[in-house]
Amino acid sequence: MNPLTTCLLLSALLFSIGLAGALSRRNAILVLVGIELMLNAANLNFIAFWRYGPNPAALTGVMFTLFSIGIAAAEAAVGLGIILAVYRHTKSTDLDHMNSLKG
Amino acid sequence: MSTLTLDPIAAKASLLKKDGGQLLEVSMGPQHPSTHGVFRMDVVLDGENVVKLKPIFGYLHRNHEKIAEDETYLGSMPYTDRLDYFCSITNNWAYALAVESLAGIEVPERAQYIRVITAELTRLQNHASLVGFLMQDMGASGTPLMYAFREREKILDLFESLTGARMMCNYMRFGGCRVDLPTGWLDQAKKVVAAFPKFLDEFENLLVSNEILMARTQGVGIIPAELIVNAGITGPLLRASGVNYDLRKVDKYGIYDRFTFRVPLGDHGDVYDRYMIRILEMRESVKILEQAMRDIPEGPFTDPKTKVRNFRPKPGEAYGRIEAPKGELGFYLISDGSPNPYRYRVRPPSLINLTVLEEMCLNRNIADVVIILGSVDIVMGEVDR
Amino acid sequence: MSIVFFILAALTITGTAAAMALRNAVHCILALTLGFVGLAALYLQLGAQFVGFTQIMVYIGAVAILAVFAIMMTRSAGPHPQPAFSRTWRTGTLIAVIVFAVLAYAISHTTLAPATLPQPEVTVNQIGDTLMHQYALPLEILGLLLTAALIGAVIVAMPAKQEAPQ
Amino acid sequence: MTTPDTIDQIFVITKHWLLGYVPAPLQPIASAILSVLPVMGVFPLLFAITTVLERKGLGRIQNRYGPNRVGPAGFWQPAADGIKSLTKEDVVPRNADQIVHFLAPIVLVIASFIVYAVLPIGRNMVITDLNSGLLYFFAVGSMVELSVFMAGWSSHSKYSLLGAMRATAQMISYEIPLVLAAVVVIMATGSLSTVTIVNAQTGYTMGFPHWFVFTPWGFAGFILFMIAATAESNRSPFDLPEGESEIIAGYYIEYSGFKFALFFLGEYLGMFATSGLAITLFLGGWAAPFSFLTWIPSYFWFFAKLLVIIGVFIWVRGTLPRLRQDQLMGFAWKFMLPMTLLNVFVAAAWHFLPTGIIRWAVCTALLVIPFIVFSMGLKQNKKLQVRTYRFAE
Repeated sequence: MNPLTTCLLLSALLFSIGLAGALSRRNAILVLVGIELMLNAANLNFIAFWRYGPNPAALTGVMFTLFSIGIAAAEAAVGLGIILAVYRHTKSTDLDHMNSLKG
Repeated sequence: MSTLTLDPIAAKASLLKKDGGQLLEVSMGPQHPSTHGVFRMDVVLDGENVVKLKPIFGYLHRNHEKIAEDETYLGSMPYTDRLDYFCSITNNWAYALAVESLAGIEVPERAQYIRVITAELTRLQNHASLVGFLMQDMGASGTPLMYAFREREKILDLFESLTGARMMCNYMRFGGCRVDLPTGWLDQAKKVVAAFPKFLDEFENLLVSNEILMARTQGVGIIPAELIVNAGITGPLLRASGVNYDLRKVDKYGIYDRFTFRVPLGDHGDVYDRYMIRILEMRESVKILEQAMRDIPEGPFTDPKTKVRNFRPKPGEAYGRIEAPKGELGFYLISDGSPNPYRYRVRPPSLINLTVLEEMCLNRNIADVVIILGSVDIVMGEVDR
Repeated sequence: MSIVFFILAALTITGTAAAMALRNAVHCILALTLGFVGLAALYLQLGAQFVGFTQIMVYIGAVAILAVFAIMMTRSAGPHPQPAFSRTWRTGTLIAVIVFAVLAYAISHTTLAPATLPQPEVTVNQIGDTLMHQYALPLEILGLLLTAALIGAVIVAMPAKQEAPQ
Repeated sequence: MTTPDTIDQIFVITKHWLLGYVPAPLQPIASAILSVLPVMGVFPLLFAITTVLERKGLGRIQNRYGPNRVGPAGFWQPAADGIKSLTKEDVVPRNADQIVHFLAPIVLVIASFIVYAVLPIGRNMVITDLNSGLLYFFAVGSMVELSVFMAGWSSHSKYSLLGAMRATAQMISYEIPLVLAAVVVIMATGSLSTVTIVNAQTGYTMGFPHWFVFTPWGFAGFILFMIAATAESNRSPFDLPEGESEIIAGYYIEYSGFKFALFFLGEYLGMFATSGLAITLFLGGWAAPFSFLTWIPSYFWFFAKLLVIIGVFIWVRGTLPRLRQDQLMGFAWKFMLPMTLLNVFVAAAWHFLPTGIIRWAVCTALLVIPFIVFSMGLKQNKKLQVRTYRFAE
């Protein structure tokens, strides 16, 4: 097995873990964390492809990862803000309680 | 999720906020570095804001009043030292004043002067250390406190050479004082008092215009004048809220009408005012001390006619009160003609000044609670008695 | 592929799996930080130093801390802690397993020929140059996005003003 | 090599000499160990010395002696303290989260230690010269917050929870000005490597050094950095997370014995590290202050500067009262953040303006005027003033 495949398998596993968490956790914050993990799996892929790709000097993978991290930070801030706002309304972070879009 | 379980009391008080957040009930004390003794505050916090505060005391209750009723009049005198153990001499004076008015005892001139001198020295050391403690509560890592304690030590040394004890002085007697001033004592006291304004200047340089101090204390813990009068609060707290009431001026007990001094008044009634009022009062006390030490006459230090043994005042009642450093300290006595009082009651300023603690602390930060309590100036020996 | 890689991979998987499986939410986040550290170390291992440190700074220094903060602020007040997993957790896990199976199948049946180049040396200056020239527009957009996110998060999380008394 | 150079490089030479005895395949590991071990030894030693100095210094400020019983002038006091904390019972609250409670001090100490990897403590004396050294420093430094949170949360005490919330809020808020204050130096040197940053400051003009602190933006950056560093290391007047008079000891209230000592160690190590970084960024690292003093070894200068900064920390601690939480936050967001952003702008202006007096004047004005405006704003918001009092006769 070559190193790139290993990296990709690892990131696939990471993605699946994130997916499993996002689909099965009740706590909205942990669902968000699961989504972050999926994003991280993608980042790992980018880095792996950059490292073992034909043209590492172009820095494409690194750039994509940096932007992705930046966006993840924004996403986390807004996501947690929304969770706080919802919590204030429903008194719970349990996603099973958030079953209506109306306030 | 949360493993912080609610206390039963807190659960009863329904500690859920309207917006779903959770309130936190914290028991500040009785083992807390800033409660000035074994005092406890049941604080309900929203984040760090106080939404409810319940003072709880009694940890130091010693049954002082009841014991005094089984004790001779003189036998209670050392006990009064332990009320406000910072200012034993003023406690003695208030008690002596009550007994003197009960038994109709005249106090000789020299004794009056000695009383004023020792009482004002007590006020100096109480206020100085209070300001130090207040700074300590504000987190100034002890420097102002140590400065204040340096001055306090000098005054305590004076007390020690006069009475044999540094804090539990047991100095006053009905009709005068226990012993006369030792030779050279007055000179020593004059030196200490003369050096005191320098210390105050130094202290003010260090603290008064400190911006952190102003930010921490100005506008914090305000009590309006109306509330403070209704709550019966006395002493520097009352004057910081702008009410001109000083028993030294109102009652003119002892010989206070002979001295010229002013009563500083605050306009805001916040912690900064209380702190400044105390500093200004120290300056006025220095003035009184200078006058008293200049004018002190020779003569007997105690009323020779007063019986020490078998002291039985006529049946009746009396209330003696003084302006103690913390406020109006009063002793109410009923005599039935026996050697011990029928009823003995203390009006402790510390306890009564505590009554508005919740009003001062509501919607304030937990850090404010500590300095508000510090600015009230309590001594648990007096609160719990 | 060195032994270090596999140790770090194991660390990452353990951390993240624990983050998704533990019952206590704070434990989850702490396990998650372990996973993030592993991931950052993997980036370092792969020669992306800058990305690795950024990963630690953003994910541990900001995201994880924000998450624990949010958990603290949304502490459930009820006497019984809510169950950690949703009713449909079996389905969710099944889907995840299927996804992994598909991905793994796809990856292992694709012939990938990695260029066996030496470890690329990326200096911060190179990254800065690339960011400022080639990717200047995305960078600006990202800055705008972050500002918008900051303001948005503040507005969303701000407690509603109390209505004026009638 | 001249003699001063030999003395300056004595540790580097010793290391290479020792490495000569190690077989070639093991040399990288041996080199790493030989670099790390002195740092692991020196900074805890400095911690021990600082605890004595701090107690003695505070004592002198407060008209008392400080420790003077154990050993000569009390300098064995840290040994006594260490023995005491080692032999004390390790109390863990029954309801505490045992594992996290145990891990928190360890994480803190590890995070505090590994930041030293990029700190140049002398010429050629740095564990690793990372290309993105500053980023590494701040990234690892942000892990400290996590350990503080772990400690406060796992104790399951309300005071420690309050302390942890205070600490995390404070550290997050002050990390931004801390990084932004450092950005000006990155702009000036065009590098994130700490070694490059120090090397950029080693020159002299007419005997005076090229330290960044001697420029308007450098001076402002240094002050802002030090304020933020004080807050980051929870020192007075920003010691709210401990707040011994309010929340008693904050996040580590439930720790005792050796774990408490570890917290103490971690906190001081963090303080040394941020001070060391301030020295690296603004005070010329290991460079001598005057060109005629360059014969004194470089590591001496580093530790001399470090001790001076520690002295300032002690002085401040003995002088100022503590802020309140809202004031602390307001200070971070309403003063520190705008000032650091402005400072970044000033550094850019400095870069593009021609050298000369105009550059100085413009940059200084750009900093001083907003400083006055911001501080007036902070003051007027609260209507702070020295009051006058009336007297009743």
